[in-house]
Amino acid sequence: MNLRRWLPSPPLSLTICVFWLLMMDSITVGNVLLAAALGLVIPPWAARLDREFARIGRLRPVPLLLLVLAKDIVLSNIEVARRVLGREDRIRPAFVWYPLDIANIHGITALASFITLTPGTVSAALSHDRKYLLIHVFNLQDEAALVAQIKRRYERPLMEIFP
Amino acid sequence: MTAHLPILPILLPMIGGAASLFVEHRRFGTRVQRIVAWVFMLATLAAAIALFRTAAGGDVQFYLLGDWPARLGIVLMADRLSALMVLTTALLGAACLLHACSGWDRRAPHFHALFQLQLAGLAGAFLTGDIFNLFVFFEVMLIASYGLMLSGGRGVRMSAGLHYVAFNIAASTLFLISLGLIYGLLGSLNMAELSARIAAAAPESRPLVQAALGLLLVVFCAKAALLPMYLWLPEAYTRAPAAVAALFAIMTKVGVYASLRVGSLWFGPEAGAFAGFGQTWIVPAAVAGLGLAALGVLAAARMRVLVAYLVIASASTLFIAFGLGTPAATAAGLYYMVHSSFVAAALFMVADLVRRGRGDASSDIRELVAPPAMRRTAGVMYLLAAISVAGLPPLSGFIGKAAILAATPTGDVRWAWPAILASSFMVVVGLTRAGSRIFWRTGTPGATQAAAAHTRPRLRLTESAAVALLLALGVAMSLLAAPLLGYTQAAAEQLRASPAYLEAVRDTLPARRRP
Amino acid sequence: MLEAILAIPFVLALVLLLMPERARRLSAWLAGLAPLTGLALLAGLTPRVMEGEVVRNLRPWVPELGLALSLRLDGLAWMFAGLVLAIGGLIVLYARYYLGERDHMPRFFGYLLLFMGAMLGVVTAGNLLLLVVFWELTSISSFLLIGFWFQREDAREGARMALTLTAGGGLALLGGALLLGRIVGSFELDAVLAAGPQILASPWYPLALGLVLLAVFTKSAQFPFHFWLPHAMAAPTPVSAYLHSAAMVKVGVFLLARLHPALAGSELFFYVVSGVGATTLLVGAWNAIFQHDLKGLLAYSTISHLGLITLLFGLGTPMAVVAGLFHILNHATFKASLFMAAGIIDHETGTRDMRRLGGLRRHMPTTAALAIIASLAMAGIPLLNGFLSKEMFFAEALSIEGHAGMRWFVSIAALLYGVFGVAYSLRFVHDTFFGKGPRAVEREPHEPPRFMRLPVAVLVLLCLAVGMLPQWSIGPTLDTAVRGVLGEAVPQYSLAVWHGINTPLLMSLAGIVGGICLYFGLRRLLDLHAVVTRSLGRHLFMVNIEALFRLARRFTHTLANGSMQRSLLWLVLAAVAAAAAPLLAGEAGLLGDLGTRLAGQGAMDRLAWVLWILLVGSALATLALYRHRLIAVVVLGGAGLAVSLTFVALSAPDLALTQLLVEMVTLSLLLLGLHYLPQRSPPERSLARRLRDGGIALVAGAGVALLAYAMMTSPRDTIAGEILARSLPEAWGANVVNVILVDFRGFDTFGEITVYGIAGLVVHALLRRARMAPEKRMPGPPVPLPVPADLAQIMFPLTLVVSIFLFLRGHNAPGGGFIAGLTLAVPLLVQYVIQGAQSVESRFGFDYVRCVGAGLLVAIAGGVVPFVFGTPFLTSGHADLHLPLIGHVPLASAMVFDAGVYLVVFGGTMLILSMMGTLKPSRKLIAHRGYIDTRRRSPITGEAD
Amino acid sequence: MELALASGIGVLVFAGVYLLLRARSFDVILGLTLLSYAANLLIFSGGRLVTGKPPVLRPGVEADLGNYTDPLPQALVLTAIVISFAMTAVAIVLAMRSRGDNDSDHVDAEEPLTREREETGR
Amino acid sequence: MTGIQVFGYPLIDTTIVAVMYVVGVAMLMGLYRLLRGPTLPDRILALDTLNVTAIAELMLLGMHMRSAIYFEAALVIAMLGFVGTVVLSKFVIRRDIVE
Amino acid sequence: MMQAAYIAFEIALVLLLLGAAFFIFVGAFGLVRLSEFFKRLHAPTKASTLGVGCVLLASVGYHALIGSDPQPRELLITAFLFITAPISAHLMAKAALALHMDELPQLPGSPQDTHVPPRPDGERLEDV
Ligand code: NA
Ligand code: NA
Repeated sequence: MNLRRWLPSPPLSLTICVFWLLMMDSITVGNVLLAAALGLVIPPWAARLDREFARIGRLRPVPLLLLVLAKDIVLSNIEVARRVLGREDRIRPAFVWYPLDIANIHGITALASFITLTPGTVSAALSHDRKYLLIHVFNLQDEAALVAQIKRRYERPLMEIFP
Repeated sequence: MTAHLPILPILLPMIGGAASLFVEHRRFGTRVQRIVAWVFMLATLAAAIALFRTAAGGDVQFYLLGDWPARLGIVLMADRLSALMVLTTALLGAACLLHACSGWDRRAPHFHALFQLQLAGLAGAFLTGDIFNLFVFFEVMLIASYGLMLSGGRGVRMSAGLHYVAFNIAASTLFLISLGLIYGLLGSLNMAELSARIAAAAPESRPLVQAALGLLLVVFCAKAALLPMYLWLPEAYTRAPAAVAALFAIMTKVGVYASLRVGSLWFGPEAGAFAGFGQTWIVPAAVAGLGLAALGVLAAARMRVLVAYLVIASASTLFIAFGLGTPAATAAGLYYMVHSSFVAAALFMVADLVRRGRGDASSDIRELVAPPAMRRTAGVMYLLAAISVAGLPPLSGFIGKAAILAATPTGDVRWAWPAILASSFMVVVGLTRAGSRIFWRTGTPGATQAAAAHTRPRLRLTESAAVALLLALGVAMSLLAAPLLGYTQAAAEQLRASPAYLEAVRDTLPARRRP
Repeated sequence: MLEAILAIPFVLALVLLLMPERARRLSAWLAGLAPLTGLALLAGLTPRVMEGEVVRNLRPWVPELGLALSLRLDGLAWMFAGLVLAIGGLIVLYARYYLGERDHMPRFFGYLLLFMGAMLGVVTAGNLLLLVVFWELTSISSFLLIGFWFQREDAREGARMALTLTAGGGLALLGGALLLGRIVGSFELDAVLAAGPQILASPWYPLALGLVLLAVFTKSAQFPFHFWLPHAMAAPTPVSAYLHSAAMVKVGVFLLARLHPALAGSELFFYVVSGVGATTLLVGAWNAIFQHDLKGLLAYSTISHLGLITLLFGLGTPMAVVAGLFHILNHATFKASLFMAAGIIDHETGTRDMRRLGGLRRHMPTTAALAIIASLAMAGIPLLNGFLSKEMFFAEALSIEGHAGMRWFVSIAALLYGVFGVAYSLRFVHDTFFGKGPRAVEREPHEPPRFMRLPVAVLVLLCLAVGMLPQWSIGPTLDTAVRGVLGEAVPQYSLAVWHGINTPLLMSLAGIVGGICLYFGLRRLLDLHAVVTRSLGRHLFMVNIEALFRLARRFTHTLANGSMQRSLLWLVLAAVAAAAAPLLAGEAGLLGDLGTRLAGQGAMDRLAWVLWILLVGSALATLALYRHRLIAVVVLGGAGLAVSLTFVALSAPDLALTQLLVEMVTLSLLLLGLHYLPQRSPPERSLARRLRDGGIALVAGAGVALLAYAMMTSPRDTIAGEILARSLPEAWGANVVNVILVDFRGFDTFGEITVYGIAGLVVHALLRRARMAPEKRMPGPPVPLPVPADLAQIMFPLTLVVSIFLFLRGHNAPGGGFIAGLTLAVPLLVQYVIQGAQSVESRFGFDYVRCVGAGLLVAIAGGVVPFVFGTPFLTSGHADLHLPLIGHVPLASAMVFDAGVYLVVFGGTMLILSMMGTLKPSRKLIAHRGYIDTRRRSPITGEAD
Repeated sequence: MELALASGIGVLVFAGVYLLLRARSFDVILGLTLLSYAANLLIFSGGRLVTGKPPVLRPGVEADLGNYTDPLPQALVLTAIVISFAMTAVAIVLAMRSRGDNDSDHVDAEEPLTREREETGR
Repeated sequence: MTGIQVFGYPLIDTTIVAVMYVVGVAMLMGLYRLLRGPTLPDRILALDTLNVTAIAELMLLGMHMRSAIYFEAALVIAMLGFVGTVVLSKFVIRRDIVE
Repeated sequence: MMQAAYIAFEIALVLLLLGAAFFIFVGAFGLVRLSEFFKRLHAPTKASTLGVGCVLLASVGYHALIGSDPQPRELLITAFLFITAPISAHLMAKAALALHMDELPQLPGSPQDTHVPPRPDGERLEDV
């Protein structure tokens, strides 16, 4: 209980440490101590802003997910570039309701971000009941395929990470 | 501590302001707030007196902030003029605080903090020897004045405040533009250093430098409400609460002070092509402004407006006095400057007494009738203040005006005297009319009864004490006119010696650092 | 002794003014004390004065001004002082019985003594400026006395009129005195009186004379300023008796006598003074006949007599001076007694209207007898004092040297004066004491209290004594006074009642006969009682004053209509003029130079023009779109970005950072404000105005551009090099901008954070209790934003880290307290925006006000610490700590100061933003303003049309 | 570059002054914002236009005006930015309050013409 | 060590300058959208784009000047540049940015 | 050997920069060219983000190459950019929806309407 209060989020503390060291751009004893201190001090303070405490599950799929994401970002950017430079009347934009299986808010956020980052789609809204994500598709060919693809590539791994 | 004397009048109210923020909670009550405010007010006053006494000796104290030589850092400069202005501010501040403690301080959020910070801003503006730092302290003073004027207010006061604020922001922007040009052209911000650089400005860059300095003077004149930039003042000063309007009496003087300071340092006889710069414009504007202000006094439908125009008139008179260019005239002007600050403040307070007595319903002079309970005391106060402000003997106003007239060089008598005497006459007429209407009329019986039934306006002791203090200062000024004029004479002589300033600033060495 | 005579009335006046209303008896005693002691003291000085000594008393006051408390008692001053004190004493006695139960007696006597003191001051002043001081004091105290019955409109008006004229004259006198002082080189009367020839020869003489005469004429009610005197009769009668017969109005002619040696002797003096005097004499005497009010008649008669005295002084001969002084004394005695008699009549009958009076000799025989004798003195009947001075006057009038026309004019005036004087005196006596009894008076008239009559009796006795035994009664006094004016040049004169049958005597007789004929002739020819007189002077005065007020109102309202637009317009115009004047005066110089400078420019950096387009495009678009406020705000963001990028491109990373951050906060502020403001500005109707403003803006813009360009391309020499060089070794910072901010010019920053903190306080004060309503509200509850909220939540701790990073590194790299403070505040703002204010504040409660206060105190503490080491405020200290493990840690005391900056900036920003974001709604206004129809919002402007 | 910056400042002043003279509080505030950009750029340009030489000292480079741009105007501009921001904040709040209290966002808190009021639908 | 030279300049530096021009053109296109609209979200989007391209321009400038001094500015734009977009969008959505 | 590696690295950087230029250009070009807000939204929010990411990467590499203070911390900028870009895009889309821009009449050259379809489970749009 006490640990939870003083160290509400170890990943965050770690992130802050790394972040600090990256910014200071030199790893001295003083910097490391300072980083550790910040990693301890800031999270409890920042945690007061948290409204929803969501669980974090296994982190195993993270590297693969990031790789997939990176690849998708590049590839679909090229695709979009082609469309942008090409004839506009061939573009078929549309709104799609994406049904969510994931319930963890961090997961939903990550999914929405991924959807936005991979061009071709922008997550435009989350329904109140958090069951649907409204996404705008730059060039829609097959709605079902798109939904399936997102589920397969992003939502599944995310459900593992944020159960 | 004597080494740090020049900064104390800035620092003490600054601490006072910050400290006030910690006792604002309901838990402490008004009493604690007032105690804190008075502790710092009195400390500031003591510092101002000490500074005044030191300056009276004739030494200019230079205070090198950050221990940097003046050309690199910021220097505070406490000469007779600065010390006089600081002391005036502190005395006026004490009276205003006294007045505010009759109740306004409870109704206006952050009053004490803003008040102290306003004093700090004023002191800073009077003491600094750096032109950019002057801008900064102008802003401190102004923003605190916005707060004081508007805190606890509503309605029309807000639009009046917007006018005041927007005008001042615009003027401050102009100030910045001018400062940018000055630094860009001359490469320094220290006023003494600049005086040498201005005098040495190459002929081809002179028009540019003149444009920059002209803008600067425009700013100072705007803040001092010189014609044609006086339109902002009546509404602003009219809408401010009394204690604050009274403190504002010195705000216009800051503009006058600044132009005097800059004029003596930069546009003195040794400034070559810049000698007397700006006077050809300022003096006629001041004469016309004096006339319009006197007309404004006559036209004023409300007591506060009347006083506001008196403030404009006094600023114009000061520009005339300083524009005359002789040390005697400057000395007379300085005396008049102090006097007019006190008396305008007293009048604002009296005006407020009467208005408060009648509620907000009727502040028109044509209908305003002083409530019986305060007719006598307020009437006497009004009478004394009016005599003084109109320049009738034997109070300080007479001495100030007579001194200005006496110091007018023979060549300038033809325009300066008619301007000053005629405006005095109009002021007498206006004040007589207003006073006889307000304090002598018993009013229609119905109105009086209604007023009596409505509020039973009483004179609060602190309010009358505040006015009495200011009037007593005026009386003291006339009794002590000789030493005071001696002081201002010396101050004026000191101002003339601007090359000596430059020497002195350069010779002031840091305590630890190499020069 | 002289000082005591002067001081006693003032001291007692002060005492009296502080006394409660019920202390009537005591106040009267105290008031009586002043003239009594004064007379006693004066008597002590009399032998010396009589011997021709001038008693002096000098005390410095304002030597810088030449103003000294210099008192000087010569014969003239002595005579006047005696007059003022003696009649003053009688007036006190009289007033004690005259004032009613409802009159505030202590106050009355207080004012009266104030006036007495002022009078004594005028007559004994030995310094011209001091004389002016007391002169104006008489104006002020007489204003108070005339307005004593301030409930009455006529009293207020009379008082105002008197003050306007006499104080105005006083201002002229100030001018005149200053001029005389300037000519002579001293304000001391001795010097001035000795400098007559010098003054007459000065080119300033006409002006000085004019100014002094203006004072004299206004004070002594000379034509055309005479009209205030009858209106001052609204005062209680003791006041009229004192001020308007014996004392104040005599001050004017006193001044003529006083400055006679200095000013008289020129043609100008002769014609102006005697001309005005003669005119006044006739105007006053003629008008007196037609007054119905007793006091009105006496007032006009006074004007006439004052005209006579003025005329005499104007003639300038020594004998005329003697006559003038003699008449001053005589007039004071008979006129004061007549006023007092009039007061008794008023007191006993309740009216002063001669049309309602009559036959009073039956009801109050003693008073009647006294008044009749005094009237006869006024008429100049032999064996009374008035006759003697009148005869002297006639003699002088007949012996005028110079222009014959003037001699005729004055002689005829003298004769008419005699005729009219008899006529109005007769009217006074006849209408009041003879004929049918008083009509429609409230009570049966009877004799007044004994002590009320006593002063009248004393004065009438004096009239008789002087009239019958002049040499014995008045001789020494007059002689002393005359020597005071004329010095050794005293002429031979005899104060005998009988000089044999000569022209003056015949003129007197003719006057008496003519006056009787005139009075009865007028009675027969026209019904005197039906004549309605109007005071033309008063009418003109009122018209002029009203015109002045109207002019003032028109001017002021046209000019200062409170319009902010006009205010700003003047500011801009003044700035344009100030900047343009030297540029235009320097004519082609700068412009020609500009041409060569332009030619010298190399190829522009193309990327700079990209920024230029960004800046100019955004600015102009803001201008074009300003009426649609939201769009303008968005577009303005482009300009802000362009400015930031300009800073970056031109080697100012700190500036760019600050600009970016401030930009974000400003944008938030504008939007927070826009919520409570109309979404668009109404269209402007006046094309002319837009064109005018556009023209002015164009000139201003072009001017600033020109100045900026010329500045940027001109050489200069700056102190910055030294700052660069000393920054690292002496201030231990590599980021020189930050070093300047916290060290070289730390005091600027100190002021700056004060401004910032105050801004927070002002906003807090303005909004804390405000109840506001948005222009129009969106229907429905706040929209939750879970996805952005979650992302922002991840950002927040990281931004905290960045903030600390920027703070710690600021001294050596871009950053510092201000930037760090904003970097902390902006993410918190995002939390407010995304989560809602309540949600944030409930979890993250901060007292931002105290944060500001703490920041200020920390900054001050950081600045004050050097005091310990004997160095000034804000001197930076530095220590290199070598800690085990950690190693070398540089510590600069400027960090403490910067920490204060950090706190103030964070606290101030959040105070402003949170206050603006969490305003309490005003239900009333909200109901009034209603909801937005979300279906009708325009995607182009975002507004609901 | 000097010409670009000078003319840019001029345009900012032009737009700023025009807006400053408008009758609605918000417009005036926009004008003041533009003017403050102009003032800041002008002060800044007093240090002359130098690219690539920010005044952050690097070891081994002599600290003089040849290697670094003039830092002083930058410090002045920083102060100026902060102060104008503070002033803008106060002005906006006042505009809000004036609108709320006086039911008008006209700078003088009164609608100049009833016609105009009708047009704006208030 | 010398890299590839083009027209006497190192290729990499030439590329940086060229990219700076491209980014500059991109900024002008962003400006076009900002000024042209037509809808309000378009302008917001344009402002956002301008911010993002400004980061690129800053980093390129840093490379061009061989200085790391622009890091802080770029970091702040990246970290907080979205604030403008957030508050503007929030205002459009609710006509109020803090509820 | 070193020289070859240097040149290879340099070429990689040049390619990275060219890619960055391409994507940034496309993002801005899309912003200008495309005919409707929701289409325009795609181009800059992501193409530009990627382009900037490339520049940052190139910057790290470049500073390493020339030896002037190599700074991996510039990657932090990329990280922030990738966190904040979705927030912006999400909110802008929401803003457009709030203005009912999805219901605008068809613009010329735009072949397809971009109405928000009804939710599959039949809830109303207001639930968004
Ligand atoms: Na700062
Ligand atoms: Na809100």
